[in-house]
Amino acid sequence: MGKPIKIKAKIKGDVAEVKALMPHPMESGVRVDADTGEAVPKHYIQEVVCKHNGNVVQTAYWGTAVSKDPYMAFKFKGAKSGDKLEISWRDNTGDTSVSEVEFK
Amino acid sequence: MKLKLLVLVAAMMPVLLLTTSALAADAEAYKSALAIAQETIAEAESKAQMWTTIDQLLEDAQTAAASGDFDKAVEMVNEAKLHADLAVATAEKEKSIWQKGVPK
Amino acid sequence: MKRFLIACFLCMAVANVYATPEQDRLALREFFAQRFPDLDLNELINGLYAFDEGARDQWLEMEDFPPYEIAIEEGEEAYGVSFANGKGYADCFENGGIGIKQNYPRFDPDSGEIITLEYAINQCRTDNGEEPLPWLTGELAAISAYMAYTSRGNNMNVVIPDDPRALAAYEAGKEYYYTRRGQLEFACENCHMQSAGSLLRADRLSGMLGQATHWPVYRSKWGEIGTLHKRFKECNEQVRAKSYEAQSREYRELEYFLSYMSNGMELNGPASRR
Amino acid sequence: MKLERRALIKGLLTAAAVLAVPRWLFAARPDKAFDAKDTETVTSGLFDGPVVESDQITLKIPDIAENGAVVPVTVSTDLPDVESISVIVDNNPTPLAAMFALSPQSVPEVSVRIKMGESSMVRTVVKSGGNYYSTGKEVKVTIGGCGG
Repeated sequence: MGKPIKIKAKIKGDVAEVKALMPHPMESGVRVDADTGEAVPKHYIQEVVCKHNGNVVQTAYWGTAVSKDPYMAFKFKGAKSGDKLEISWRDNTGDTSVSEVEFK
Repeated sequence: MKLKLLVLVAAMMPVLLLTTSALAADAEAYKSALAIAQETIAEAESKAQMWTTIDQLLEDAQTAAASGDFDKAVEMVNEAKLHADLAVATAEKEKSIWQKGVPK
Repeated sequence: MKRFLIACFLCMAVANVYATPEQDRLALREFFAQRFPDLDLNELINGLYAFDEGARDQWLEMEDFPPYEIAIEEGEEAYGVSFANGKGYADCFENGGIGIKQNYPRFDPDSGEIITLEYAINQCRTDNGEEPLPWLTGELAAISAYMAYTSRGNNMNVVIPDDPRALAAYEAGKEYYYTRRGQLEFACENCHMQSAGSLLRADRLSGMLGQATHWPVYRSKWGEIGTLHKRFKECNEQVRAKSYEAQSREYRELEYFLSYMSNGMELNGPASRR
Repeated sequence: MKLERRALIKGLLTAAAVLAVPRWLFAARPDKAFDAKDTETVTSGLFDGPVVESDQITLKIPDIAENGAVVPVTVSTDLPDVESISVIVDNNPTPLAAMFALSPQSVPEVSVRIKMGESSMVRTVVKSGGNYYSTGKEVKVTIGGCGG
């Protein structure tokens, strides 16, 4: 189980603004460990699913070029106070993490 | 090949003649050069003026000595001493002038 | 009365030879005010971003959801965990450790040592029978980040008490800052005063004033949160001077001096940097 | 020079589009496009139609990246019915950095922070109403993001 996702979600007018920060090493497989001199194996998030009250509003597919501790922001319509927002990711090792917040 | 060796020896001749330590570039020569260098290095250390280059040079010297290349080992140690000499010189110069940079 | 007058005389005589820390601080502010007449000096707490608009925009974008928020959260959690003896960090610090970073480093009259915040955190651990944490990154840096976060908005308030040992520590830190060292023969001053705001290869150099307000820092270059002493080590090695151990006497004295120079400036740690 | 290159890539995109049939559906991660080593392979595999430049897309990315390890990117567009937004960095070892599959609920504006190994053309491709639109920007990187 990966570390929890930090989510900031707010509603402005009829648009929900979501920002998420996901603690994750995002190793590209290119970096060389300074101590061992060996390449650090690939370890990166491949897919991030965002659900509003259980419905998928956005899916992000990522390669190795997304920065360490990834940040993502997106917007969608139709959310109101009390609605739930769930964000989950899956990485190339099969590890996952899920976090949920409620719109205020 | 032989010619190369000859040229190399010829090129080394002045060095061999000029530097007494190199005359006997063996384990003993390395040891005594190291002892001399270490004295200066200790002085640099005590004056808070060590360079990162010095440890590296000593390490290289040790590697060379371990492989029997005492000429190179002595050369590296002497280089380390030179760096320590310069570091000590900086320390002495700075003692009297560092205050000049302080805004008054 | 007579004694008082003599004391005053002595004071003035001494002041003529050695500047007091307060005179140093005011002279440093004047230095920056003259070098950057159009700059609000308080902006210097943001380091290089005070000088570089393009970099500043990217930094502000990072601040939207800065990567150090992870460290603050981890630090808060670690801070709340009790030691084996039932005590916790909050028992070691005034006000439970909340909003106190502006007072560090401080001079400890009992031991004569300069106590930095990180030093105090590990002291708290060892006093309670726990193993000390590694100094440069990880849990200690995260706890420091959390404590810094609770101190945001307070003004740096480092005190140099009337004790010759405290003043000597300050003077040693000052000498360290202004002394050229390493194969490249650079003093901290050469980069962060004379060349503050200019480019060194691809790096824009921060100014000395405000340099101590925003630690620990999540450096993109490091990819993690790290302490001020990690940066000290890096700076020294960049000029090819052998660095000291984190929390060595030398670096604690340096931090004491550097922090005093930022007195009166707003704490804004932890921070993110390139 | 720059123009030539752009024209070339555009040509390649068009050529690829003529040949292309839909290779991967967006319901799953287009792994092959993410593994592709050059932009042409990414686009020919990912987009089943011609990609045309559009001024209705805003690609917000710094001209000079502070640090290649963390380059903030925001893509927004006025185009209607946006199905996906992709971010492609030509000179990265694998150019496709991210692809966002949107829903009818989405407002087409996404932000992400990416790594760049060196200075490069960064482009974004938006799928809108079944068609592909793109815009790009040269980004200068002074400290590469591949070292860590």
